[in-house]
Amino acid sequence: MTVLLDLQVVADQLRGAVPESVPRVDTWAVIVDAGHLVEAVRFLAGSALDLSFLASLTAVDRESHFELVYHLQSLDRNHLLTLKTIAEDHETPCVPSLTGEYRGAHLQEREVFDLMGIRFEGHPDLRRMFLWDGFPGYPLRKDFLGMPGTLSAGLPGFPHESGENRWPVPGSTPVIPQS
Amino acid sequence: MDGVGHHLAFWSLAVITVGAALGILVSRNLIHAMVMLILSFIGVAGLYLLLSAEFIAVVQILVYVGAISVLMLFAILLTPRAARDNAETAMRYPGLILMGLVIAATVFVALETDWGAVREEPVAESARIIGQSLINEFVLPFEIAAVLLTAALVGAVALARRDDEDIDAHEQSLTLEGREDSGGSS
Amino acid sequence: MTIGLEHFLVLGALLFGVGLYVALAKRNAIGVLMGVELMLNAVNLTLVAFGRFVESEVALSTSVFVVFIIAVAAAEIAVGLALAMVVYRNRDTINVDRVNLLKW
Amino acid sequence: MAIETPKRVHSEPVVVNIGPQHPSTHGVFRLKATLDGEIVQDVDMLIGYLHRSMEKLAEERTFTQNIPFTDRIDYLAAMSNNLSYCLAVEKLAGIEVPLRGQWLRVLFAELQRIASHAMANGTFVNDCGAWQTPLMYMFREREKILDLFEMTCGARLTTNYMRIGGVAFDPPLELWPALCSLLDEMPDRLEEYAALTVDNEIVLARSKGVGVVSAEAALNASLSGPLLRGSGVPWDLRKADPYCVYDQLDFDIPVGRDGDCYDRFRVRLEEVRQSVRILNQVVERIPGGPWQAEVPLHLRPAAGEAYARIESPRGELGFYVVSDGGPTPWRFHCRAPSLINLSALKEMTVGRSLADAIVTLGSIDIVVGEIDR
Amino acid sequence: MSAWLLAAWYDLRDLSGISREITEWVASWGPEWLASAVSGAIGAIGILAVIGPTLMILIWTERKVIARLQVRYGPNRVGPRGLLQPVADAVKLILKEELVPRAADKWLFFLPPVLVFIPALLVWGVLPFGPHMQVADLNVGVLFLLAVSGTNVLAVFIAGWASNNKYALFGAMRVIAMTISYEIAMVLALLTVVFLTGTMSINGIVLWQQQEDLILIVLLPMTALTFLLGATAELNRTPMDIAEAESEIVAGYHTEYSGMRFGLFYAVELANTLVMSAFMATFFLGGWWLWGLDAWVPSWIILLVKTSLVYFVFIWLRGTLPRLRIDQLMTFCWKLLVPAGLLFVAIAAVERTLLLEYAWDRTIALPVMAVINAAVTVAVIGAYARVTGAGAHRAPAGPRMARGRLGGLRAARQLAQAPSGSD
Repeated sequence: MTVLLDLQVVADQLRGAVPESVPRVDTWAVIVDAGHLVEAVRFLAGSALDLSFLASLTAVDRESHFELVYHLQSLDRNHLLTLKTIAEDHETPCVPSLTGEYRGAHLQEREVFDLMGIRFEGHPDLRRMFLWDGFPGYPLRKDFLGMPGTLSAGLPGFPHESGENRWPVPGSTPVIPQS
Repeated sequence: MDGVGHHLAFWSLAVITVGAALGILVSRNLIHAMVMLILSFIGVAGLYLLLSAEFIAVVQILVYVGAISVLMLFAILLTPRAARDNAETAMRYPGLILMGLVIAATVFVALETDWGAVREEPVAESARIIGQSLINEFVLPFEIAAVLLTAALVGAVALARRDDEDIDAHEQSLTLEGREDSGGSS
Repeated sequence: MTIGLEHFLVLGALLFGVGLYVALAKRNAIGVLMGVELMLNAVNLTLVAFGRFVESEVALSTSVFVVFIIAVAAAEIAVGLALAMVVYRNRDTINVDRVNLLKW
Repeated sequence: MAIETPKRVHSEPVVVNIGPQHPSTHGVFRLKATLDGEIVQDVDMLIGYLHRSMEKLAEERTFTQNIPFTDRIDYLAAMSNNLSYCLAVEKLAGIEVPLRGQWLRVLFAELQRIASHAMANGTFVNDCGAWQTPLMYMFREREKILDLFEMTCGARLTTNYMRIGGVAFDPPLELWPALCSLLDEMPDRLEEYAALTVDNEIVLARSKGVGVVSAEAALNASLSGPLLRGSGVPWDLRKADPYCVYDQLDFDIPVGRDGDCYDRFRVRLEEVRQSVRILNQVVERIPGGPWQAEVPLHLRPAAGEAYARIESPRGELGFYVVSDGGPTPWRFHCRAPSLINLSALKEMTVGRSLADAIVTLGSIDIVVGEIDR
Repeated sequence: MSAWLLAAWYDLRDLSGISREITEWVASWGPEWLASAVSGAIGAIGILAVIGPTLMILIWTERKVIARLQVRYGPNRVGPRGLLQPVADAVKLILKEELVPRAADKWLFFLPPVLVFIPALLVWGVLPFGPHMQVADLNVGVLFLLAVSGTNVLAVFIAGWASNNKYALFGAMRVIAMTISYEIAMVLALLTVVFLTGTMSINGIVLWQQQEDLILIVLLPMTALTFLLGATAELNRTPMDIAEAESEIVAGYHTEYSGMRFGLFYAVELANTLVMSAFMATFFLGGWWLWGLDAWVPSWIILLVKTSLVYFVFIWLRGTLPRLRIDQLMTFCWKLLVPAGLLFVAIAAVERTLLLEYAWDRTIALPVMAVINAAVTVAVIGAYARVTGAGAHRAPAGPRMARGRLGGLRAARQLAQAPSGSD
């Protein structure tokens, strides 16, 4: 059975190895400062914790900032750690890339870049992956587009579009973004 | 050889052969020229059949159409696209004059010479006779041809083999000097 | 009119002439080889025609010559194409008028 | 000719697009291969032809409404996707699944694994150049499994069977005899496949030593599933992080030796055998009782997040679901094994021939629906 | 057999009677050239009449047999038992638009479907359907077969080049490399046969088998195998269909061909397969001859049955085996088939000399030779298998079982060091 690492213990170890790398710990994850992310991950992947398997990498749009969520797994010791990094700038978020540490981050970071618009510093090949080059905006952001008549918020049209050549939406008013 | 069939065969094959040869001459595309050459080879094979030289005809198809032209097509593919045109050099007009002279002289000789006794019936069973004369009267040339073929094979392999040092040196020189204009494009 | 030796000889002369022109005037090394092949074919045709129409001591000795010529032509074409490849590799062209160095 | 002559390059590399319409990309997957003769110098994958923006759409639907989306992520293993998503939401909302529901989930997930591996192995041998025959043989069992699915939930591919808190229906009574007869004949069938393929000289020549990825590289590239196990890493979430009732079941994890295409093929073949073992135990031991917990239709889990993963046929299939306390997920992310398994594609194919690249791609067993989502 | 029955034109056992009757009748009133033209026309029409319907049946047979091999039904909707499926296919192909890629070499693009058809028809001319049923009994028949079937490669090459498609070009390159190599193996195989029988006439080879009262596959198993494999390569059929490898280069040289042009390629592929089966049957299975049965049963039916047998082998191979890679095919050809071919040429020369010069008792000599040749064949193949490390007994071990050793690299290393018989 995979053990979820005690976040506080990991945070203390991280603070010992990489000073000022962990500003806080929330209920689910250790939150690492973006500036110290690579060092912190290098420490975590090392022999002390053996979190050498990047199980999943994704990002969450928290409207004011982005959260990058890393699930790190140790196969030999069978424990799992959720790591988070905050990208403060909501317009042009940028975090260091983990491709140097994990080859597996390559495609996942491209995916996050493509859909969330988060730049990864040091990624060797940061291109759009699913969407075509020149696609306007980043669709997984909360402020991208709202589908009319549905439950969640969003922009009524593509950000660059002027009012008249929007997608025609019969008989419905665009949902105003709430914040 | 005075039957209708013979006339028909000879004239159509002659037109195919010479026409295809002229096609090589005028064609600007090397691959088209190659196809014309193959057609010409096939025409010549037909003429051999007309001359009752079945064995030679089949060998013509086997060697020229089956092997040599394929080899040439392969060589064309191995060269770059830019080198696949079939343009002429400055030798065009001297070549034309020389061609006219040679044809005229040969035709004159061919028509004016008395070729002696003319055989009406062809020699039958050409393959067997050729085989026998190859290993009886012509056994020395036969062996020499074998040696020549082997030497050619080895030579071709040795020439076309590509040493790794060669590539490196060559690519270095390319990057230093830049690539020469290979002339012509398609 | 019967189709006789002369017909084939004239045909061979025409073929030889065209081949000569192609071999002389074409710029591409492979084109030149095509011309050479045409000339060889013309000669072969003439030889076979002689063998068909003219009595000889050894039956079909001309055909034996033709077989030799075809064999040598095959060898020649292999070496010729290999040469063309080498020239291309070293000079980056197979234009015969650009291969004007006797040494490299 | 479409081949461009680059200025200073002496030998001309040829760029060949394998896909998006190509017999062996199993979908609209485009592999841009730069070839020197037949040797692959570089590969670049251009994907997204099947991108349906599932993750965005899911943010607009309630938690329950999202289950059909998961069917369409990996349309060859819909049950696994259902299961993984439901596990994530249950983790998020703290829902306990009744015992029979858990056993039924294992039953259908394992059936799905057999069906998916049959497809994977069939198309793999197809990519080696066989003329459809292995595929047709393996489709035979897949058909029967799909019939079982149809019996249970009315659909064959997009099953939409798992529910948050259990499964949608108790299977009909006629499922059990059909399942038992399938399980009875499976060992024979597997022997037949093995006899036809595993020591076939041509299959060996084509796949042994091709597309090798070492254990270190596989771990570093986050590979999972048969790829990781084919490289010799004994890692299976059913054992390592058991969900449902896998900890009560007796089965083995096959592990490859060299990490080549052949090993992946053999690992999949062996996993089918292990799945049959599991299914036999399920048929014997499945308890009665309810199969679904009482879950409100408009589920509103408290704000929070959950990451649940299962061992899908293709590897670690995880769903990361974030709730803000509303009726819809705030974030819905699928950790797609097909996509991440492609991380090592370049290392596996460069320097070998085009034919090997095709075989390697076949052995990765991609599903484009899952890559693109 | 009464002589009058054999000579009569309605004797089904020897359909050449019809041709002879008609030709003689034409010669009785018309000029000589007309008679020979009519005789040629009869042969051509006869061959076309054989090929046309046979192709239709073949398409159906191939699909049906492959379907059976693949546990499915195959065509069963159009006509009784799907027999009209080929007709429906043909109608579909004819009605389909024939696309020409814009960048294709227009002139050359038209050529290959025609070019590929001519040799496919020509080779039928030297196939003996019976003792007299042969359009042209060339005394260089074997060479003719090789020469004409070898020209296929040109058509295929031009098709690949003219389509201006990279897949097609790859197919063309592959087909040239492979066909030239395998043609050498095939030439050596036929050379062995010619050495042993002492004739290049194809009918002569059948007559030799009749005279010696044995079929050549018994005497020359390796040669027969080489011929079969060479034919497979020449026909681009699995396991050597790298020229149109579906999973790699889509359809190879005929990727860009659609409509009836593709139909021609497809028909020629089948016709060539059929004719190669027929030649395989003629060279190695005795052709129209079958230990005296040919006096009772029409000889062409005997040939047809033997051809169907060989054809079934081709279908069987296609339905069973995956494809080899081009380097493996080349290795196989140049390291096994060609050296073995040379060896058997020498063996055949020695055996022929022994038979002729020393006039050994054939009832003893031929079985002894068959045994020796079979032994050499087994030895050669065994040696090749040993060198390349092939062999069913050397199938690699299956996967290991983790058995509780779950984990990452450390566990992987432990598992790798564990005794291999752990499962």
